[in-house]
Amino acid sequence: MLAEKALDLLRELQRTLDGSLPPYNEDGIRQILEEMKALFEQNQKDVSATVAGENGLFSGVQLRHSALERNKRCLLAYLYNRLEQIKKMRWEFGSVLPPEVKFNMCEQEVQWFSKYNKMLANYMRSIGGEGGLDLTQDLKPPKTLYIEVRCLMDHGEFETQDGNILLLKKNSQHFMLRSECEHLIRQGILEHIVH
Amino acid sequence: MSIDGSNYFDINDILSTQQRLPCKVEMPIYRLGYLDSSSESEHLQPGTKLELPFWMARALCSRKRHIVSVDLPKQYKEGYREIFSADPTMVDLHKLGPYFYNYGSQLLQFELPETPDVAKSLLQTFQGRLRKIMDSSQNCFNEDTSKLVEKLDESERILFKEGQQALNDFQCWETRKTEKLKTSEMVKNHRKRKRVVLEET
Amino acid sequence: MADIDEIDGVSDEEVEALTAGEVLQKLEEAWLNEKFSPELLEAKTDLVDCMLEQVTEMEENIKRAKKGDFKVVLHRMEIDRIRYVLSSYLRCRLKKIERYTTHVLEQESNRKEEDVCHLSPEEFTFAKEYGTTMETHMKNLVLRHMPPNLQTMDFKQTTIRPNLDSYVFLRVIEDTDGVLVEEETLDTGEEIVDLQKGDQHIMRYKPLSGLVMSGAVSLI
Amino acid sequence: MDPSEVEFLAEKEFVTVVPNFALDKIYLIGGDIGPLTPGLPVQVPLWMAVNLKQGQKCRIVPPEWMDIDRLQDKKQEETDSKFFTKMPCDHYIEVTQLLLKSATDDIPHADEIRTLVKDIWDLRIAKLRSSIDTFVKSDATHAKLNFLTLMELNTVRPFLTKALDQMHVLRSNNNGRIQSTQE
Repeated sequence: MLAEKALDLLRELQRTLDGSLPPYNEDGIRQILEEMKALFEQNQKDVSATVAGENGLFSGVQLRHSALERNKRCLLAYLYNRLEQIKKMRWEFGSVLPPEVKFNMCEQEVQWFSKYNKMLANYMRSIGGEGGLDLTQDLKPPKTLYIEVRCLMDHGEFETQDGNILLLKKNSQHFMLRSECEHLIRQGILEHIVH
Repeated sequence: MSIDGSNYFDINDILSTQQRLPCKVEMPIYRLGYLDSSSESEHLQPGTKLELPFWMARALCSRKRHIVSVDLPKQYKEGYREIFSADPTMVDLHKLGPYFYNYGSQLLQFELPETPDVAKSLLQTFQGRLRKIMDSSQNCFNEDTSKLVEKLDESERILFKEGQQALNDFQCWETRKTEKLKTSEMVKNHRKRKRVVLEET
Repeated sequence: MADIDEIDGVSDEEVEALTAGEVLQKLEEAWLNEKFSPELLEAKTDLVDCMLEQVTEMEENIKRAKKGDFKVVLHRMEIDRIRYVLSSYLRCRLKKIERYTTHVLEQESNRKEEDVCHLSPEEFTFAKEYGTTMETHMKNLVLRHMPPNLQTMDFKQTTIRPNLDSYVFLRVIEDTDGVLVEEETLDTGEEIVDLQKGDQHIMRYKPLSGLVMSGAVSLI
Repeated sequence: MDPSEVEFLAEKEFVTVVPNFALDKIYLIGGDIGPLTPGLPVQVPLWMAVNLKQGQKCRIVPPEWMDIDRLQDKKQEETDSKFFTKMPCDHYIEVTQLLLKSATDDIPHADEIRTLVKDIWDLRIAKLRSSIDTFVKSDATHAKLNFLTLMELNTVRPFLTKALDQMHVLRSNNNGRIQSTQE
């Protein structure tokens, strides 16, 4: 059926949008582009035949054109929704994506991600003149100034705003400024201990 | 039912417009006979009846163009409409096409004689089922809520999830769970998948 | 009272001496309006810049304070709260800019000179870059491989626009009569409502758009 | 909006505390506070009161409405009234939650207060749900929601607004404005 492959491409993407990114389906896309090429060429034949006097070909041209538009919409939606997922990962993982995720991205997606990183960083730095504002921080309303945390893994030294150095060894516990360790908790390096 | 104005990139909108409806060919369509699996003819001859996806039927049947004529899928016809109005809460709308309301709304573009009745039926059916969805979304998830969810169409399931999420968020707040800063969901899922992969190799 | 001399820069309120507390109050209102409005509202650049200035200034003072001065703890906590409002507000706007990029840029280019802009200069730069990068991505990967008449993005189709018919909760700040809640339709007449100060309503956003901008109602 | 953000707004409410230490006037960005004098009641924002209490630096004076008899009457009033009644505080459940968590020893009959407030909350949420059902089934396209607090509105917001958004589309279908699709 026309534009069936394009739909399978999207169904496959929707099945795995639980937070991971499936591999970029290069062959799927190539096959869809080939289907579009064939449809277009058939339409061109019908158009030139009509110019040469044949009639009744218009309905076929119209049908194939709707299939071309459909294929185009599916391809663009496939790329768009993958970028949405990659963008979400920028906010969840940070500016460096884990290798397993990068492995599933095509070259142009990797480039898009680094461009997005740059424009986001530039924008955040430009907020309000001085040092800007890191919008990937302060994701939840602040409760207390300091919080107690435990290290889930060795993470080496950490210099705090007040200038003292903490050694983040596995299972060591610390009393830190919430604003300084929020991102380490989100990355799964520290665990917030609540009494 | 995409939350924004019709959204070109919305996968649900694309899937919902894939659904098929009964069509009848009005003008010959050459070299596309293969679309009708029940005949070997090279072309589609006028009078042929076949099911086409909505996106295609929409391009071939409009005020401007009448290459095919269309008919409502059975779940939007009078027989079913009577069942819905009798007791909307009992009907399995997921089976009748997972995007029942979205697809039904789009079918109205064909301006068939039954369009006003279909439009009314869609609204009344939705209104009739809403209380049950709201109440069950406020109870904790058990086997009869899951039985109910199975019968909900995709947009109703989104509503059910919204209700459950709001209840869950409130309970986490009430029990002070929200005070604990947590690892991001994606990072957690990613770690789980990595550990699973390591265990398998 | 830490007074702010006049707030310069384009802002719809008349330029007036606002106290820091009043600026913070206005920023919180702008934050909630932005959170619940489907569309990108006016850019409150002056409120954001002013608040960030206040925070930076306060952080300087704290550095000079004596060790163990308990007031430092209280100031730092307030700064955490203000920074939360600022970043949540700007994040909310950024999400709308990323979702409705073409629509927002189109609206901005149609805006007349004297109207207040809905994108701050920095947001405008980000929006343009984000839009072009997306379009280039689509072109490189698929569009240029498509048949000739399909190789461009048809923005009439692909532009995602905010759903102005979304339902919102609101509180009335100033009495406003004759609000057209529902236009006339085939079988229902038009509906006019008088909004009384202090009342709370739920209705579609569209008739409220101007009232939110003017401050006559605030979204809750 | 997450309930923790509603609580964040509730923390701007002022409460009375009795500090046990001295601190001169604090020029916060949001306004001036204090000075704090040991033993002298003073008004501070809730976020500050909770933190001072956690640091054992003050005693919190419960708001007058957080009293068994007054809450008993309010519960009765709410039960008897078909409509929502005005609550003594716009953030009654958040203030109760925060004070009972961090300053239970300062609140007489803390457990009865907790139960009474929860009963009032449950009463109002149930009333809210049935008024939503009536509203949805009627042809009304807007409604007045006076006396509902932000946390109450917040718990029904996602469900109610999305349900009404969908109803608007289905109604527009009836009035001839049909949802156009892409192709």
